[in-house]
Amino acid sequence: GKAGDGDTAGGGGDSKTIGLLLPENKTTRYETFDRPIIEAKIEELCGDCEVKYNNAAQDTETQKKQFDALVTQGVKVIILDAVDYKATKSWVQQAEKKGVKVVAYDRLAEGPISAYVSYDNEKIGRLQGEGLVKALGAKAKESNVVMINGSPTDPNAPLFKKGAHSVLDTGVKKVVYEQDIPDWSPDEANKKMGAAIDSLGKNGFQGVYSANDGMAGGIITALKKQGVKVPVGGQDAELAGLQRILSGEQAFTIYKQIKPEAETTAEIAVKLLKGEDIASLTPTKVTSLTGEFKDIPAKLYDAQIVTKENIASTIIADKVYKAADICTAEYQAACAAAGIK
Amino acid sequence: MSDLTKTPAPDAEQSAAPVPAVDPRLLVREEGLKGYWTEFTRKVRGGELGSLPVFIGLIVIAIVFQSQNGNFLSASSVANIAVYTSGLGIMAVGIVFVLILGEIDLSVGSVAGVGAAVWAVLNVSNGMNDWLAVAIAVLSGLALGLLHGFFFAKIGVPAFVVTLAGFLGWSGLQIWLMGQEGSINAPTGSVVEHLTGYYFEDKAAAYGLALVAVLAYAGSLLLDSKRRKAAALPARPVSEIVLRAGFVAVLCFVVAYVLNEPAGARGLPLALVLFLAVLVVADFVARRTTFGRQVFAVGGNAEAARRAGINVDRVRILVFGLSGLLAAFGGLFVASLSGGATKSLGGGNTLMLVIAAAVIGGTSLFGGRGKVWSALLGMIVIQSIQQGLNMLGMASEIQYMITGAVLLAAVVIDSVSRRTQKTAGRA
Amino acid sequence: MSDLTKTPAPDAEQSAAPVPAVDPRLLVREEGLKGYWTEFTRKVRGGELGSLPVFIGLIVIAIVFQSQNGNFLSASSVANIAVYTSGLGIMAVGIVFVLILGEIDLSVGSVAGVGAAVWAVLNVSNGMNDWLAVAIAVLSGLALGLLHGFFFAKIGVPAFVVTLAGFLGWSGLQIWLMGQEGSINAPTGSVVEHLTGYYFEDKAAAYGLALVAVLAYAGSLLLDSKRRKAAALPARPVSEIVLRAGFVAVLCFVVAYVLNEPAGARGLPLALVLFLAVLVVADFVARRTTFGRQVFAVGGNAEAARRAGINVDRVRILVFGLSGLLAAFGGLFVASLSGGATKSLGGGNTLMLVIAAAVIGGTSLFGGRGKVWSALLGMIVIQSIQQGLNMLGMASEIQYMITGAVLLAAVVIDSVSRRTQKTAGRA
Amino acid sequence: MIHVFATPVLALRGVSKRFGAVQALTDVDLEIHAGEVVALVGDNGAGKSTLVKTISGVHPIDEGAIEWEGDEVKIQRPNDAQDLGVATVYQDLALCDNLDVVANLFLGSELKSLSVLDEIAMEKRAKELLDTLSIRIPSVRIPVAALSGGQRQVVAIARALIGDPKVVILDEPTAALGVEQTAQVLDLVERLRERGHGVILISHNMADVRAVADKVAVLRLGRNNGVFDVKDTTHETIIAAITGATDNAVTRRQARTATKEDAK
Amino acid sequence: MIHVFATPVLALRGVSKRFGAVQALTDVDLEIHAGEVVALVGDNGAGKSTLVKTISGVHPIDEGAIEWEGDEVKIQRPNDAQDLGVATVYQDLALCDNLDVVANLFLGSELKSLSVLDEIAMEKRAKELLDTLSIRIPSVRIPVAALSGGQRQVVAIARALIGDPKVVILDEPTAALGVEQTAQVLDLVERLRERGHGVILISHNMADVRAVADKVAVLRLGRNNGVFDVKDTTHETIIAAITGATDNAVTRRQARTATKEDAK
Ligand SMILES: Nc1ncnc2c1ncn2[C@@H]1O[C@H](COP(=O)(O)OP(=O)(O)OP(=O)(O)O)[C@@H](O)[C@H]1O
Ligand SMILES: Nc1ncnc2c1ncn2[C@@H]1O[C@H](COP(=O)(O)OP(=O)(O)OP(=O)(O)O)[C@@H](O)[C@H]1O
Ligand SMILES: [Mg+2]
Ligand SMILES: [Mg+2]
Repeated sequence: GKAGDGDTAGGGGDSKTIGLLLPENKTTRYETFDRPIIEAKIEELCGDCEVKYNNAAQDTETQKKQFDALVTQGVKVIILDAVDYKATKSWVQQAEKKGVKVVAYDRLAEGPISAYVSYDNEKIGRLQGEGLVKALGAKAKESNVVMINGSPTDPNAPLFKKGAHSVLDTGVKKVVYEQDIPDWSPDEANKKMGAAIDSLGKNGFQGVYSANDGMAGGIITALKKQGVKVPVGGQDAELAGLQRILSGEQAFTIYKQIKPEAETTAEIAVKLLKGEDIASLTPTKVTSLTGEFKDIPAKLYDAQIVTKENIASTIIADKVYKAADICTAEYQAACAAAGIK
Repeated sequence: MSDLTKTPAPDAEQSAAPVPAVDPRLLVREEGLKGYWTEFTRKVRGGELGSLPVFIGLIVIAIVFQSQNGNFLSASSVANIAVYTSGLGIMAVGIVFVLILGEIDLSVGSVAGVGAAVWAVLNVSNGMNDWLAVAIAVLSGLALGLLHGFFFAKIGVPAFVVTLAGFLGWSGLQIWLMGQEGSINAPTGSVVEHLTGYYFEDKAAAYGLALVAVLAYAGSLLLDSKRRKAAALPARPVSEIVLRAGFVAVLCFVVAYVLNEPAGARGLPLALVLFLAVLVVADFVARRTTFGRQVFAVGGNAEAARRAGINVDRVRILVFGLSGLLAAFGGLFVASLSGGATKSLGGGNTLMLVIAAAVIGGTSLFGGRGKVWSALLGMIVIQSIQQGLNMLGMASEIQYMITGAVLLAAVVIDSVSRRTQKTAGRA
Repeated sequence: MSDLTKTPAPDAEQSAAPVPAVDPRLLVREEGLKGYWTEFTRKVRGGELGSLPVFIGLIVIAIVFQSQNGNFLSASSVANIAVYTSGLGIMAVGIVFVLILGEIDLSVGSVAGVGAAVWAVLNVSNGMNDWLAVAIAVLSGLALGLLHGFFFAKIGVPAFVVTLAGFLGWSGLQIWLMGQEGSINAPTGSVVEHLTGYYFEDKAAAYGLALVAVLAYAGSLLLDSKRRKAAALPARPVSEIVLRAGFVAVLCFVVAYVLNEPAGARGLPLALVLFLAVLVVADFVARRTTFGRQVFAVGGNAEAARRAGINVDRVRILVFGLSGLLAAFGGLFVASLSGGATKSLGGGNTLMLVIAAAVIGGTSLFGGRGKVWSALLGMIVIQSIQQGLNMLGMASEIQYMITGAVLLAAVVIDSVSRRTQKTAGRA
Repeated sequence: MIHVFATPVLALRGVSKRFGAVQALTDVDLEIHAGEVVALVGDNGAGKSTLVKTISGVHPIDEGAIEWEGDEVKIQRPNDAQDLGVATVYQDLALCDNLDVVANLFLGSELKSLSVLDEIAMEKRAKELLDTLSIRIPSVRIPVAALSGGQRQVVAIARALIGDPKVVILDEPTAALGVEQTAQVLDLVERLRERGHGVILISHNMADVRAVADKVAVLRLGRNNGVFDVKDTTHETIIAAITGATDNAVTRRQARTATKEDAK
Repeated sequence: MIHVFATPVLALRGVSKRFGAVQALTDVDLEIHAGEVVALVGDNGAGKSTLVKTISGVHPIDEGAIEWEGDEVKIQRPNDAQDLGVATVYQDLALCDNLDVVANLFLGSELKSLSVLDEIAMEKRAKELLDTLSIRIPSVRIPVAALSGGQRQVVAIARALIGDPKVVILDEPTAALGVEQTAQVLDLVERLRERGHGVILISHNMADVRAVADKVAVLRLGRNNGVFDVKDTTHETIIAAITGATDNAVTRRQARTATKEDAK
């Protein structure tokens, strides 16, 4: 009978817990970087705070359930990296009614959120485009490009795609082949690339845009098999991608400094929890993507293009990976050449 | 011709010694509670446990998670589990019918996605009336289901292949329908938002429903028993009816209490009411109508059913239609839960969970055996596990492993008991 | 006891009129090509088409895509299709066995993922020897499969539930094994890279393999025919053997030619050789060994098999073990294609495509009927469609819809013909 | 035996049926009149069951015609045959193993009250039916999978008596039955005849055939091999028609046992 | 009939078996000696098939003991029974419908050469076997699903003759057989006896039972109801033991038909 004695949503009960919801578990970053950094920072700022973490494995409905579970437990601040930034409107509205504050992390979740910390996904797309144009060098204007985009069901993929198009549509001759890859699947990307080569011929294109590093792996395998050597760019600065960059197979990746982003978010969350002002941490204001919610306090970071030349000054310097992680036996020589120790 | 056997032939008076109606080898149950208990223990020993293992599993799950996180059995958590159970549970009801038919429907997730997309495009993007859009969405699910049924029954393509093609094709259709939008939000106050968002806050609702359920259950048992006695057939003793009704009453009122009373309770969720309504109707159809009987017959032995003059094709088409309809309806629940229709709605593990619910609940994958209520039981198990793990905030890969392990454990008890039955030659 | 029937009883000489060995109602085929043709037309009319519909479907697919994109049948495209077919095809071989057993294995994708992860972690992260790491990866697949088999056969949990639990649990394990890394690259020149990356560039390889295949096929047919004649049993006429061998020869040499000769040709892909080797061995096991016979028997009627003294549990465990082993092996091919192991390897539609291949190729989902070669045929159909659509650069949602439609179409012909058979009482 | 000169209720004219490479029936003729019991006999695999299945719509015929009360009819599905008034007990019984005895008995013709299944009426009626056939079944709510061979057979026979068929076809109805049940079924056949139904009875038991049949139609290797009037035909003639020879295992066995008896 | 005083090959002592709420067998005793044919008879549902299945390991017994050549043995699985030397033809045949005749015949004891199935040897042997049983089957490469009832039954009987059993159990082996095939099977039973095998024969056909059996064991409602020596027992006694009454449908039918004959 006395089931709900752990007092819940009603009062200010659980004022020491911060919820952290991340969207997926199949790429490196979220579980490897975002989560530990945020947890560590919260621990540092608020010793007796607890972080409740959940990963939605790329499923909106699952994330909603996780969100509800946090609200049910009386969590007052939720850091939300939305699987689907649009779908969150009603969740955030309901949470707001219960006095739960939501910090949109990495993706601008729709709804009355309290703060937003991120990289601008469309801008990242633009960076990717620029990276590819740069890698093509002087011939860029005469080059045909293949675009391998992210998942058609992932609401973030169109943003990358849009940004990249805005650069490539003018920066190169033509996008001769373009495909969305369900689930960002590397082997699917491999097949699409193989088909593209078969269809366009080995000389039918001069560069490949890949929406992330995982797919770039599959794409490069397909290219190598046919003996095609053209610049390929990805995103995420995954270890495997960095190694390919070192060995010259991949031209660049996009590096988002996760640490500052994550730490700022943690700070904001703690401040919100303690009821402090966050204005100092959120210099800008943004409007939600549908335009419905305006003046959201925000902090936007800039991403960077990483090539062989600046791995040492970015990834290594920021301690994302240790030189030893990257420079396994196979890549020792390349590391040396790139000045990574 | 019936008179042939009813009125004995002229010389029948010679057959003076009529065969006793009851076989002397049948172990008859004693009257009263004692008989109930001996029969119960005999059944347990013989491995005929019915839904008992799943019930026990559920209790174990509840105890374990409650001990880990005191909020697991809180009003709001229980209400959430009920709501989550409803959407996928409705899909699982359709699957139960398909499984009883001895077939499988892999397209439920995609059809749910199409249903949600149709609703969203009509209602939100084109401003159609709420109810009309919902009706069209559900009917489009029916249409897709009937199409599957047609290809399966009339053309003879294995249901697995038809619905696999549907699984791929309709998820393409869903993405295409959604067009440019990654997702379309359910407008505030819309029918779809209410599907999982509305709660009957009046306490009378939950208690009233519980009362009606118990009365209806007890009443039907009593009526049946009375009619059987009148027809001189063996009937359930009153003691058993009281026991059963009492059990149902405790269950219903405890749930109603948890939904109504504790702090943070929001009352009876509309979603649960709808799901229960679907269950009751579906159960009635399965057990008390000719159509239901035909579904079981076709699932048990399609050729025998055909020879008995059953229109096997019609039964098959209708069952797949039903499955499509319920999938689309369930899809609207999922949309309501996610905040709106998305391109990935119904993807991921939806299909697996829906089928798993039916199977965990005790419906056979090989046709001819199953209960509509297994959709409820199985889905509660699954959603409780997920809710519990979500509340504990475990790493997602560990969640996967635990879910897998618990799924297995939930069915192992059942399987072991059935194995006992099998060596006793009854399965 | 066998003498009981062999040496007739003392008074057997009385039974002077021995029953004719051949039933007079059996329509015997005339000798020679003409007989072959009449039997063929009779079979076509009677709906016994075997693999013919799928062959025709494949030809239609080739013609359609070639007309849309002149490179579809180019050397490199054909080689790519062959390579793509190999990885998933190997998994499909395992599934064929499971389907013949009358069961299903939902875990193949996840087991493939675990296999790849095990290899990557051992070989790349821990620097273990290539071959050893590959062997351990494949064996871990075997172990997982045996575990499924154990729970299914010994504990009696339905295979669907066991492998569903595996599907969830092992994909968690896969993510956990991969640990920090989203993906781990296959080192240049490693065994796994070669799996799909290596081509026998020497033209002799492709032609030689074709020759060996044709000779082996014709030889086994001839030997069989000779032995049957020696035993006074009806045997295939030489004309038919020539015809069959000729057909196989044309097929093999055309493929070898396309792989070797045109511009851009890179020779015979290692992946194809490995896949063919798996097929030949698996086909031999299925058709020519006691184990294969037992698998069919258990799939046809497990109780009858048990009464015949077959160790049903053992057969089931081994088949699931085989399926796990082949899944892990196939997973290494997929890893090779993706450039390395990833956390998402084996997810998505992998499972669906693998099962679809087996079914399209003509293996029944209801057990007891199927051919190992259906894995090859079905997977070629699927990969050809995908390759064709990819080359046309169609939007992925349209691709989904077309794939669904073509899948359906590929099986419709087959189903219609089987329906004819069914009304003729043979299915 | 009444109306022998009237139009037959059911007549087959030159019916042929092929399964793949097996020509199961060739040019078979058969006539059944109302109030007549025709026994269909023949060796194993002669095509008796196949013939019955063509009449009851399980397998449509390839060639030939089926006439019902003088008119040619098309029987494509079991439904067609049932609509005409043919009830069949199949050799392979064709019961739904998962359903209980009551559900099997009324499958396809359930009793309903207010369009809801009336289980109680069905159960009552089922008990009565089974009692007239002298069978003991532990419980009519047991799935038929749990029944003994004979119990299943009786359930199948009882099935055919629900509804009001004009022609009843019994394919080896007594094969699995005990002596008492066999006697009951033979009684039943006679009652059917008395009420003017046509009956086709397939049996390998010549004693039973001679006891109840009016005519015996012999099939051999899928072809007609004579129709005999039971009254004026000897046992030996029929056996010879069935086996196609006067010297067969049956006569040999008889001769042998006779010799042994003599020797004693 | 030889060795009647020797230890029985197979003996059941107080065997009981329950299915759920049905007590199928209660305290049943049975003895089979080498070179002896024991007929097991009883009404439908008396428990004959159940008894046979407990011996052959399909259903393990609940209580009681099984003795093999004097020693108590545990029979838990069909394998155990086969290892002892029991071959069984089940009433429900238990063939794999999807496999062809040859594969079914040799299932579980395939002929091999170099551990590869020797299809040709098996096919040849299959033809010989079927010929001795006088059955015509269109092709031994046809799946058994396509066979007639009698053809399937013969395949099942032939199966039991492969290997070298000491006790052969035949559960209604002639139920679906034609006159000629029945005669062959009865011959076969006699040959088995002559070679010193023990045979349990279940049949509802008293003529067949009396023709080949040495002893008749009667089961009634799952209990022993007497063991009779065939030679010195009348038909009526056995029927009465089976039906449990001297006034039963059989005698009534006889009386009735006799009256009718008289009337004519
Ligand atoms: N579905 C089928 N496919 C192929 N052949 C078949 C099929 N059904 C029956 N046959 C063949 O047709 C012939 C006739 O079979 P049918 O069952 O009619 O014999 P029957 O006279 O009833 O024999 P029995 O007395 O043994 O029951 C047999 O040789 C059988 O093998
Ligand atoms: N698996 C089972 N589950 C429940 N009851 C069973 C099962 N098998 C048999 N029975 C019951 O046990 C009793 C004996 O059946 P059994 O098959 O042994 O009879 P039988 O003597 O062989 O009859 P028949 O002559 O009809 O073949 C029957 O009443 C039957 O309903
Ligand atoms: Mg027959
Ligand atoms: Mg029996």
